[in-house]
Amino acid sequence: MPKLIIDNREIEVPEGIKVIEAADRAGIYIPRFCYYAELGAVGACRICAVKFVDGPVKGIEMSCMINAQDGMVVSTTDPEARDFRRHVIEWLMMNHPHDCPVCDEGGHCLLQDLTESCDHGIRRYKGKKRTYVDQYLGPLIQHEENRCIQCYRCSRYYQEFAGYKDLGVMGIAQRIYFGRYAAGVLESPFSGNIIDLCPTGVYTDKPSRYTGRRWDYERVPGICINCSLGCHITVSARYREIVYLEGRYSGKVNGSFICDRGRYGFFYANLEERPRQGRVRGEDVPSGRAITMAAQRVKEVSESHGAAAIAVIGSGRSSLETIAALTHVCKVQGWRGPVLFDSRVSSESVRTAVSCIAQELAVSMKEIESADFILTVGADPINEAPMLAMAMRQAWRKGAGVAAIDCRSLDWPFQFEQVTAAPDDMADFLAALENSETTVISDRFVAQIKSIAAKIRACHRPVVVCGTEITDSKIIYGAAGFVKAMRQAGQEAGLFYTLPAANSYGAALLDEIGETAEDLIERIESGEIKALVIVESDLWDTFSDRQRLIQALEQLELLVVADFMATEILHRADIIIPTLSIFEAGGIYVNQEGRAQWSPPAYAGGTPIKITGQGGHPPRIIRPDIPAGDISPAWRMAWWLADRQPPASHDLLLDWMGKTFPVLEKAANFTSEGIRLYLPEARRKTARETGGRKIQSLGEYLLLPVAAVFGDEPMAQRSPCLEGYAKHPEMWMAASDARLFDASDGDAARLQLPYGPLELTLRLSERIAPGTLIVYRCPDLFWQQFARSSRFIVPKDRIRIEKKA
Amino acid sequence: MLPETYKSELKDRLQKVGNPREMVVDVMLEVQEFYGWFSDEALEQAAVLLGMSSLEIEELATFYNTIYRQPVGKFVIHVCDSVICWMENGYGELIDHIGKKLGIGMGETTPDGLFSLLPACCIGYCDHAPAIMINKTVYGDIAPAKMDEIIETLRQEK
Amino acid sequence: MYPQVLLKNRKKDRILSLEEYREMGGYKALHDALTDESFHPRQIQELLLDAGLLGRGGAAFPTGIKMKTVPDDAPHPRYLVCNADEMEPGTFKDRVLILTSPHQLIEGMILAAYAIDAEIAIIFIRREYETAARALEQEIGRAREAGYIGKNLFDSEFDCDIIVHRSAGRYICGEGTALLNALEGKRANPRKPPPYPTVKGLWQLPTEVQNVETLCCIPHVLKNGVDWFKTLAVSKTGAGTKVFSVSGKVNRPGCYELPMGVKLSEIIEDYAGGMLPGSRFKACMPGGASTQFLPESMYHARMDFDDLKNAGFRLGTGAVMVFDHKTCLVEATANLMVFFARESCGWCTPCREGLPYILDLLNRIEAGEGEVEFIPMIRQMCSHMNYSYCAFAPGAAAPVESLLTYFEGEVMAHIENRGCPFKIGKVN
Amino acid sequence: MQPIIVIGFLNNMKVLIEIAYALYMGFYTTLKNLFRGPFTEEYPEYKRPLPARSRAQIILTSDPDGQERCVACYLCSAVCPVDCISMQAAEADSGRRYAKWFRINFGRCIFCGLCEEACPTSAIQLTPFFENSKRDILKMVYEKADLQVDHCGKDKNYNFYAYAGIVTKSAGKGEHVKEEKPVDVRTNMP
Repeated sequence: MPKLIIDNREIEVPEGIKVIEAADRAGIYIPRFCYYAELGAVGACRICAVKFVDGPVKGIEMSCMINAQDGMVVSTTDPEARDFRRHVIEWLMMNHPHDCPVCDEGGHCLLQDLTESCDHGIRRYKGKKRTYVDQYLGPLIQHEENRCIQCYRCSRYYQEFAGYKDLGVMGIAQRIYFGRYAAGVLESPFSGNIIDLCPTGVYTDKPSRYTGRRWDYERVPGICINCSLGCHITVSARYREIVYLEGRYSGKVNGSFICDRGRYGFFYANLEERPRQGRVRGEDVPSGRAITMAAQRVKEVSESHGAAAIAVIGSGRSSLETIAALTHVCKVQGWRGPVLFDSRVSSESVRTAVSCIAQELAVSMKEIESADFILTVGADPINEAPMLAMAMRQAWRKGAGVAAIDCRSLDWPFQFEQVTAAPDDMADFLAALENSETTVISDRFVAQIKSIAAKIRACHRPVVVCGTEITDSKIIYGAAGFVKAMRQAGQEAGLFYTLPAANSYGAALLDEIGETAEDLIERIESGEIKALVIVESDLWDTFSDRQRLIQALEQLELLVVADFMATEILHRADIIIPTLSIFEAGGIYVNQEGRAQWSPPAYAGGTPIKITGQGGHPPRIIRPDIPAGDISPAWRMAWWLADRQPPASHDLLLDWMGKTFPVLEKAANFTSEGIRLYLPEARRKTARETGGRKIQSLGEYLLLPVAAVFGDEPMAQRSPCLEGYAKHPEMWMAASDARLFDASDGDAARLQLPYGPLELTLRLSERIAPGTLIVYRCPDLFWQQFARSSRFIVPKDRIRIEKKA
Repeated sequence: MLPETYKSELKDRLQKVGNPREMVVDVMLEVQEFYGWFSDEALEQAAVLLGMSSLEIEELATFYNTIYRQPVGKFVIHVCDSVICWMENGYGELIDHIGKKLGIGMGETTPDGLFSLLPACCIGYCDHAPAIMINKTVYGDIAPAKMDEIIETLRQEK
Repeated sequence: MYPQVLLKNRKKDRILSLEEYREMGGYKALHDALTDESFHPRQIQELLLDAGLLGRGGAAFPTGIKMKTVPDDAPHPRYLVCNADEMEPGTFKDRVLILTSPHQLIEGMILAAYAIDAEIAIIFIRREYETAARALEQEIGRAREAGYIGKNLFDSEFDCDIIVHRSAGRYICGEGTALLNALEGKRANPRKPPPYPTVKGLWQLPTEVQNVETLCCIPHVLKNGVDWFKTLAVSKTGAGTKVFSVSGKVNRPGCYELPMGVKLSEIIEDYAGGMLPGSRFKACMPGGASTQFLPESMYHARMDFDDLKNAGFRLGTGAVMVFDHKTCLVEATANLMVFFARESCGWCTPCREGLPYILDLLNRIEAGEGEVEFIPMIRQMCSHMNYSYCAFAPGAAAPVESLLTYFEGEVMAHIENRGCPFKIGKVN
Repeated sequence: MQPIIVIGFLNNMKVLIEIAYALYMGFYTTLKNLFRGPFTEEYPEYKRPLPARSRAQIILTSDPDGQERCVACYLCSAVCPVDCISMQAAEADSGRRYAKWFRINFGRCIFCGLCEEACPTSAIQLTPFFENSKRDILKMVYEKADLQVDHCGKDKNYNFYAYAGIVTKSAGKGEHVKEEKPVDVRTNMP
């Protein structure tokens, strides 16, 4: 551990870190532009110059290029170093435009800050300023190249870190230009990070363009809930709406960056169509009144049909508080539920995954970056949990091998080896990898599996990433078994599941019954259930059989829907109760690793000024309250629905949760890294054969609707700026299968399904498993006519291909 | 479009090298030779051949100065403007003379598409200053009369 | 007349053929080194170190030491790169050397490759030297046929192949580490050692980059011995000969092979035919555009790496550019800055933005818009160029700094007269 | 006489003269004004012209070319010590950034002039007009239309968009003051 002195402060730092980082640790900020902790040091901007007064290095050097060594004496305030830094800023400002007042970076601009702090006040350069023509980079990022100071952060991040090849650096000398080959939408789903990275206003956030200044925002450290990873974000709110999300550093989860789905997936919270007051049989009422009326109606049903005639549906997008409250209320009232999963398969998969993962097996996303081999089984990170793909890429950059067992045509920003396996075969492949027992798999794959098995065995820190969407509990259990076996063999193996929703893990922790929406619908059909309370669930979109759902809903005496989004089912409710979004209520979300993280509220709630002022200035009324400021979080509502009093504060709620649910014992004391929650041994399940019907013959195809990075997740789906990013209805088919239909890429496919035809564009790939049809979920596709996550068999004669014109 | 024979020959060469990037400058120069300049089409073809993105090629094409990303004439006259040639007596007049003779300024191409005039940094013939390079041939000790002669010869050649 | 080594048997307008080269003892050193079983490749390194052979590309780093930094257990393949990307204004010795005797370079390369056990040797040549590149390709073919290049040379276990790589043209490609990036098909931004190219160079494998002239010296050192090589020089610490490319206001510009340490006055008067009629010596750049101006007081200086270094100058590539009393040095320096500003790779700030800034100030002085405070501004910026990423910017600052040191009067005259004295007729 | 006594006498004399002078001046002033007419200015009938730099009523001025000057940069609202300025910036079709709405609550304004000092475009300016009182507090809340004027105010020349380098309908890249033509990365020039 080298010991060095920086500005008279002695500090001991780990071996191999740069002086600039050592200074950071000592609380001394050295100016920087090109240096960025996660991108590393390249020494391009020269602003981090400091004077090495004594020790192994002497004189002015760049603090980002020199490793901290024993005996160094560093001065950041040396006059010579300061003069050099002042010159660097002067050079950078030679061509920087005079447009700070209209630049969105103004107020949190690193260049602005360092120009001030490095003492460059008066412009001496008499020449003209260089200008550039800007490019259209899509609806998310605004380009203003004039402001560029050529720190190379964007191109280094985009190409080296993220692995995409459509943004980079062109030209030479004073002509250096950062942009695309031709104007157009950036291809990377991680492009938004260049906004955070850019030290000045070259790339600014387009959806929040000109919305405000950083100092006016209400900013809190939040957690992203657009997938199960729980990346750390900073939330900015102003005038009662969320304006901007950005990545926030987390040494355990996401590092510094986030994906575009997370960055732009928040607009549901601002939408005008959001329920902002209660509604009882078509009449607007205050939200508290709607709750009282609902409680009364529920009580009536309970009195006439018994408590068991009332059922509650929740979902993995609710906070842990809400799920706990619903669970508790159902238990004490004798209601059914809460049902937290839509289909039997998804419930089974998620619950198996949560039951398999244990503290010693789980790896954090950041730890994946130091894995030396990654095996994925039925997981498509880029679509299911985008930032996981980034973490895997970092591991790959450090030399880790990546292999995937999957039936999809995977497209990841790094090299990997795919074993194309039908969902039914994945478990066998996994077993073959584990036991070198290759008799169970087709001869074609034996060599490939053997070589992957050998590679995994040779590694120290392999990680198995297992999906829960297209896999069954046998595979999920198998993945855990494989990891355990490797650990027994002395490898530091890790296990990583991806889950369908932000709080699927929390739902599985508290869900002891394991009932699903499918079970409930059956009970409604049989007349057992008369009243249904749906809390923050998109049953309409997620339930696979819509016709059946509609009929079931019609049989109900009472349908209460509580949500913060205007879901389709909300409009069918007898009573609508608005709830608060995570940004208004805050909430605990447990990510796929078992890490429970608290996201505090960003603002107090209420209708945005943009809506109350109808775009113009806010109305000139003096009123004591906030418009629509009376909405309560779903967890409070749960108690009121049962005519009971909720804990008086959030702290008391946490206390109560810890006492009531043994599994949440640790909930009362949170740390910034969150707390880790795992199922106790007693509640762990053992493997059992589940899953749908296997494909019987060549004449049958397994249709799998799968996640897509954009256009699928229910919240991000509502962001207007992401509309163009959703896929068009496509059906992917194995190239070998396509020959049976004499079909080619781009043809129109028509599937005759029980409730009508489904029109899709046919896409072919060699890497799709034969007998499998992959459909990426997207808003234009009414896929609810077949099962989500479940297996849906389509006979060959139900598939018709029309040649493209 | 590039001839198929070239494409297949190049594929063979690419297979021999470890990383296609090694060949990127050679391919750019060869494709440019075929198209006369490194047009967008040339660039995109090169990108496909090398398995790189258009931007990755552009990053390099805009870096080097003998990759012409804008149309040039059949004969590209690179006039050395570095210190030794510049210091020669009559250098200014020579430059004016060439410009007048061709009727174009630096960076421009004659309307007949024959000549382009570009400044160049020292081309390494300081012992024969002032020197110019036309395509790949260097001419030294240039004086207005000699320049006229060269231009006329090239005009005949076209 | 001093002894000629590298340019011996220089033919007018043609290259020395393989036969001619062999006749004059060519490839003997290679043959001896590879066939003598008691001779270890490492001995070449020792010999070159003892001979005091310094890199002739400008940096004057001892060749033997550079070779020694390739670790014994370093991975293979290893590379030897010959840097023939000679783009420094005023320098043309490599072109002359290649066009005099390509086989001398080829032999030197194979020997250098043998010394570090490199299998692949690459000649990185600038596009303007197409004639030289073609000649090299042709002669490499002949050498291959003759068994000097290829597998198991002279029945040893040593393989070596030579490839000619043409650059698409940028001065920065001549910087050793930028050249490696260029060879890898990346933008030719320099790399910052450590790791040094000899440890992790081309494709992260050991790579040695040497200048054409350095490589050409190697066979002669091996053939004639260390002491002979040392005695070639006329200065105390120098060794060998130096090929000076003389240009500018002299009667006979051209390449002259002279002993290391020969006097500048001797080069100009005895070899380059003296100053042009009507011209008086005013200043000279001893080693290309990135070296300081030698003022008249240095007219009799010894042209040797150490001697010049002790006097505060750099010999660089030995490209002697002679300026006469009628040339405005402010304008000449501005011309050099135009070159440096547009050839900057754009990687680091001082070089990308600082050089155009200095150029702007010089242009203003030349145009008569100069202010007295420009001089300290330029001085300070030039001194800051030392903290840029590679050696490019300090090199670019060298002529400007020496202009302000030795010709401050001329600069002041521009400022005081509000214009260039050479243009408004105040001089002559 | 002893010198000390002389000095003492002189000192006493000085005091006496001072007293007499003070008495004289006092009576003189009184007497002088005794016969003059009343000096009160009849306000509001008579309004004394105030210096141009007096700090009162705030306005939003226009550019010399008549366009809206305020770019809604939020600096005035940031610097305002009483938080009486609020606005929402937006982008106009012309490419200019402007205030979609802009509000000053004069019920709170203390006319400190910091907003004017902070304004990078000379848009917000204080004027000598001070007669601004209302019975209804909500009427003290001025919207953009109430604040805008069609002249440049005190700064007759400055036009932010002539320097900013931002593409607007009036100028493209490289067409502003002291700007080079836009860089062409594909140029053949070295």
